[in-house]
Amino acid sequence: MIAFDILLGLGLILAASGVFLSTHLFRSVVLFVVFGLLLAITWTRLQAPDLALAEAAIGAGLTGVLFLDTLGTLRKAKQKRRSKKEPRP
Amino acid sequence: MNRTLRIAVAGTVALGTLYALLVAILWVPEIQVNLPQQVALNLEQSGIAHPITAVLLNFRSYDTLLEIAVLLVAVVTGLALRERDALTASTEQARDPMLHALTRRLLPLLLITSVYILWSGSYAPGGAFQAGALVAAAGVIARLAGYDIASRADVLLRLGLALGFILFLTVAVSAMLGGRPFLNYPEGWAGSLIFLIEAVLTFSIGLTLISLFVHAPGDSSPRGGADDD
Amino acid sequence: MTIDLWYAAVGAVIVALSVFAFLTSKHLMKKLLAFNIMGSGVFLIMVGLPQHQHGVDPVPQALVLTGIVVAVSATALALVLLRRYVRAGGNPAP
Amino acid sequence: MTALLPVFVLATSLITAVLIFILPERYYRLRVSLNLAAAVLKIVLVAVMIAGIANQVDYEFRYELLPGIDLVLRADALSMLFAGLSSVLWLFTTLYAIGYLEGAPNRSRFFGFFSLCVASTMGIALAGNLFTFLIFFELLTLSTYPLVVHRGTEESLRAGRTYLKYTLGGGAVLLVGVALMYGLVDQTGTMTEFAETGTLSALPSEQHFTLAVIFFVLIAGLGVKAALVPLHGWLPVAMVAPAPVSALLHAVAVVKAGAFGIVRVIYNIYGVEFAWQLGVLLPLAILASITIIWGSLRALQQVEMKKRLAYSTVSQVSYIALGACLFGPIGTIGGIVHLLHQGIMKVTLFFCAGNYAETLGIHKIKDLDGVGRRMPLTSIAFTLGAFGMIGVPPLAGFISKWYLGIGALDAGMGWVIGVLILSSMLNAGYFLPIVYRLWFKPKQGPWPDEHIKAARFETHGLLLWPTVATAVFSLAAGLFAAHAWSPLSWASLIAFREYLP
Amino acid sequence: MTPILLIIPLAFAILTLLLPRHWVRAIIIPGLVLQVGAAVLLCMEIYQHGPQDYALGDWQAPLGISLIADGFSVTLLALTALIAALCAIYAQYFLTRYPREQRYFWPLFWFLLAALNGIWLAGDLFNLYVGLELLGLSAVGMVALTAEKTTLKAALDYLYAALFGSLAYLAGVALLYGAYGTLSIAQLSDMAAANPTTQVALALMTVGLLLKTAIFPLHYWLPPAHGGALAPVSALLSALVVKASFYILALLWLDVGALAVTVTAAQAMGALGAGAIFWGSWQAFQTRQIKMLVAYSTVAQLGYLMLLFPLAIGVSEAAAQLAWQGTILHLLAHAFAKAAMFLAVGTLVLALGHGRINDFGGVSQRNPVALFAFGLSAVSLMGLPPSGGFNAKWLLLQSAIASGQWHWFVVMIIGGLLTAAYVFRVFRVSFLQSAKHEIQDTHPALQLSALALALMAIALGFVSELPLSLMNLTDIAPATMGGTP
Repeated sequence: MIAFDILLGLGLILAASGVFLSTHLFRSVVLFVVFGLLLAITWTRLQAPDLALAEAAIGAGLTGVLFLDTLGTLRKAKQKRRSKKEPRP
Repeated sequence: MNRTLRIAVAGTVALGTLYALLVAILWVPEIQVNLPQQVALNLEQSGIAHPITAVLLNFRSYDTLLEIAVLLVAVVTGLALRERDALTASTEQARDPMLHALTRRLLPLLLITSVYILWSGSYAPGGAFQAGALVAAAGVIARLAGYDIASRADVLLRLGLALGFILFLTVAVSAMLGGRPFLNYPEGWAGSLIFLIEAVLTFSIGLTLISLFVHAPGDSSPRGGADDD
Repeated sequence: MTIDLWYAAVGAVIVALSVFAFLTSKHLMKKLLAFNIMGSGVFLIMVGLPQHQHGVDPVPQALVLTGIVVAVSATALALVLLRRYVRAGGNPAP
Repeated sequence: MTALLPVFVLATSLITAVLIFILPERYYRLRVSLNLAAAVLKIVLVAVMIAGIANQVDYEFRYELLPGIDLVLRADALSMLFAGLSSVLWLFTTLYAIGYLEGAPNRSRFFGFFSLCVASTMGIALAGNLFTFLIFFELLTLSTYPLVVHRGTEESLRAGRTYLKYTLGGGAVLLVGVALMYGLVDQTGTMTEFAETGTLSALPSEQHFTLAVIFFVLIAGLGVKAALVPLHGWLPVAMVAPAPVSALLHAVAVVKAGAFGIVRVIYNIYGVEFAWQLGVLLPLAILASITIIWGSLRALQQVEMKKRLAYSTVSQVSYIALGACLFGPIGTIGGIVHLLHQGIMKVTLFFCAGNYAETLGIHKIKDLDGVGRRMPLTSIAFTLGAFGMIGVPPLAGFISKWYLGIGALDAGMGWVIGVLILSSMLNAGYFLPIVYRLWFKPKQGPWPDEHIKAARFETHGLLLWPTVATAVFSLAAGLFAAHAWSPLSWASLIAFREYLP
Repeated sequence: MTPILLIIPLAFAILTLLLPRHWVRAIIIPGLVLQVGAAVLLCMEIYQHGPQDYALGDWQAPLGISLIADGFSVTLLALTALIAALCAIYAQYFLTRYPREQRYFWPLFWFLLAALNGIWLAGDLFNLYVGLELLGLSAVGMVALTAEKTTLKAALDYLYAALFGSLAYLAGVALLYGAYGTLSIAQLSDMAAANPTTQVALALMTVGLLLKTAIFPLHYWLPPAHGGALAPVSALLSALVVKASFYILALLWLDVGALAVTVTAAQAMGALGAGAIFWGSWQAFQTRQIKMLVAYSTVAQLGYLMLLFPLAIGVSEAAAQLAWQGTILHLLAHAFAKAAMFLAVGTLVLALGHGRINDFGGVSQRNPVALFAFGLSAVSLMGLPPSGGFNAKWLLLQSAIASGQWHWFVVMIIGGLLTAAYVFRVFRVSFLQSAKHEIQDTHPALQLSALALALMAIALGFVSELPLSLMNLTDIAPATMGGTP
């Protein structure tokens, strides 16, 4: 199972780098959720099923949704700013 | 700051951190205190069979109390920053029949799972936080489907948010009234009290996380709640 | 090397990466992602390092559980601030 | 009770300050009565203490501020000399200020800080150790700044900035000196107490170099307020302040605080004998002499009345430092008595300058022609003060210079006589033309800006009478120098105690 | 007795969150009285019976968490209660103009107090982490209350710094737990040795805490946050919040990791402090906004706290003792003075309707009490006698002399002059006669609460013995709390 652990660890690192290197925020957030799911698996490898559950539900799930939702707001605000060139009063 | 300079500085700091952490991890001295053993020895006395729940809600319950306070602070700030004149909810989402149907099937499932996770927390992995997160997930999905939950910031919502904390604090303080230390559970009651606290916490945590999502400024808030008391 | 130590080392790498990302990225969302991932790295060290010496340890696991909840509260608060800031006309990537 | 008397003396002006700050601007009468009552009460208290000191009563108040460091208020002969001077001059200056500032804005603030300033001066007088002295020395800086900038014009704000640069810098240097004294020399906390003849001579000779360095650090800190050249730059600039403030700064509070501090350091910390052995007195004496000459030379060049008086102060205050450096009882007497004499004479001169400016709008010396007829009493007072400064017998200034000269011969520093003579000639050089203009030149055209018409008196009574009173004092101090309660006798008492062992 | 000080603020946080508005107004004062009373009682108890170790939930450390009430912590508890009380009285009147913010100010205020009290009493490293997060989030929440664009940005920067800082701290905690298997401060200070893991852990925690304490050059977030928040919030942040992370820093360097820190590292910390003093003062001298001036002054004054490390590490016992005492006094005096200054400045800005220093003319006539409060607190900040600030500076100077560290001596002397340079900018202008704008009257309670705090800063100069003698009570029992020097 050592090989699996090495792969998982590298996967975590890769996912994290992906989050940082990606130029698209949306892709970053998706990779962040992937990272969270990988981390959930990692916690089971560390015999911490509670953490696996929490990571899946909170870390990846809820945080991911919050990020995605915010992304929508940001995009709309950007569009709005572009459509109305003049500054808001 | 110049971009290359910035990267150089950040790279140096990051590499330094990496080196230091690896040194610290690989040359870690031999541990002297065996805390897991102590947990195991005192597990029976704690009234909870699952060691992590025992640590969270009995041995180190003070941490958890403050942690709930952190959640509350976050949501209070969230409520404070609500926009009064926020745009109404995007109604198309609510009319989406697919989402609506899916939500109707998914919601009960999530809620039942959360109850199960809460229940299992006393002897197996699970507990208030995970269950609360599931409740929140249910709430978020319902919200996305257009159900109007927790959008009003009246006193009931605030009570709901604070309920878990209130109960926790009350139990903790009542110990002092009985002459026992703060955060102590009465003999033999620990298990049931902890379960009760966890159940209420699940509700409050769920509501808190939903509120943080629902009341976040932006297009998703249907209308700003009034501040009337 | 036990798997616990391995994951602790992975945690160290993730922390270092996040530090780099936190310092270089301009977008406030990106910084927040870096914060979350850095938290995960710290949590890995927190659980992996003691477990490497004396097996499964419920104490750090409980601490990490607390840490995860604190992190999500902080993230949610940061996002609320960020949204409000952007809607007030602020630039999320200064 | 004897322990609390010094505290009461301090409290009279401190509490007055607080009450005046609280009192709204419009309560004119209450404020005036409060001021005067406090001033009179203070004189009474000081008189009681002076009588006590003469009978060897010990007044000491002690309060532990920090572990091993006490706030000490103690009355000894030297402190009563300064306290007596301040309390008497406070009364006259207050009276004068009431007249001077009639109808001006911000009087509540002015008199509040005025009282605070006197409280600090009293604290300096009564300080029983170096630490306490430092506290009140800094407090004096803080309480005089608002007085200097009181008018709120750009010019006064600029002057205030210069004033602060010098005094806060000096305060910092003094802090360094005092801190070094406590940290390096005085581990027991007893050597920094002001004691007659000082206590440092007991220290081993390895420490002598350190002691000499600390001496000059202390003098540098004190020298800013005492306006020793080259640290005198703030004084002429601070002339923009209202006349009572100038009188206070120059005659009583600030420059005297510096000079008094120098006397304290030499006599009560180092001990004049030990300081002489260390060889630190000669450089200081030379510096003081340079200041005396330099100040007089600069005064000669000034065309503005107050500026000329300011440079005269620079010169005259250094007589005190010079006297303190002359090893021997006569020189000591000369220095100490000048502390008092210069105060009375200089306050008179500033009052007169203020009267000319307030009554006739005269600021420049060239406009003074023929004023003697229009304002005879003021001009007589001015003449008395000027002659005193020059050192014409039997006025107060003559006594100081006489003792300084004899003291210098005693100490084997004959060159000081030369300095004194030169200085007196220069004094005459810049004062006599003014006196000549006052009395012997005819009036040329109308007065520049006549505020107060001649009525029953030549000017406002509250401006006139304090001036006359201080002039009379300066005359009396010289005439009755041999009397048992004269400043001279008191200074002799101090010197006697200093050289007793 | 000890946990009462946690229960009161937590309970009032909930009450102020739930109760209707007029009730909230009514219970603030009783809450403050309770809090101050409890703090004073605890002080007296510690003074009489010595330090206490309170095992929460009856679980002894390291399994459970204990609260440690020693001389240092009860002094800080009393300080917190006092300053919070006056800030709260001020806020009650100040916030009448901000009805919306008022609703959420009070819960955050009480949570902030709970976090502070929790940190002063903490006996457990991880508990400190949770306390720091609670403190950070409630502080950020208070900064963000007005929800303007600039304050939101300031709050965001503050939040990011706080989060990053506490994560760095947490990483250190993780390493220490991995190395020693315990989180109890008392146990760790007995066990921690000079090995790489401990040193890396300390370094990480130090960086995190320096960021949270806003020590130069990691201070970038402080001026906008402290300068942009509402006046009572700024006062609380500058007076108390930044001190919390400094407290932990001092605990780590002088107690937990006393064997692992080196003299070189301590000197480096001092260098940061010197940098803070010079840079902060210079910025304060440059800025045009009065609140920014006060905020930069905080940056500068925090530098003095950092001098504790070089002055107390690797020197004689006597010098270390002096440094320690001076630092405590400085912490107290700065807390009082800076709270007073922010409140006074808040009043002046309210009266003038703007914060431009150059247009402050005439303010001395309409708001003399506020200006006077500003002046008194400035006296303490400049380290001029008689004040707490002067006594603190004196002790620090004596400590530098005793250990022969002349460079720190010079830094402190110059620092005092620099402080005077920027503080007198305000006075200078306030003496100008002409008022360029209309100046409003302000509620006397606003001016008086500022004055009360300023008077405390001055009074501290006369009662310094009190905290110093309390401070000496550190050793709880043999083998628990390692002797703080």
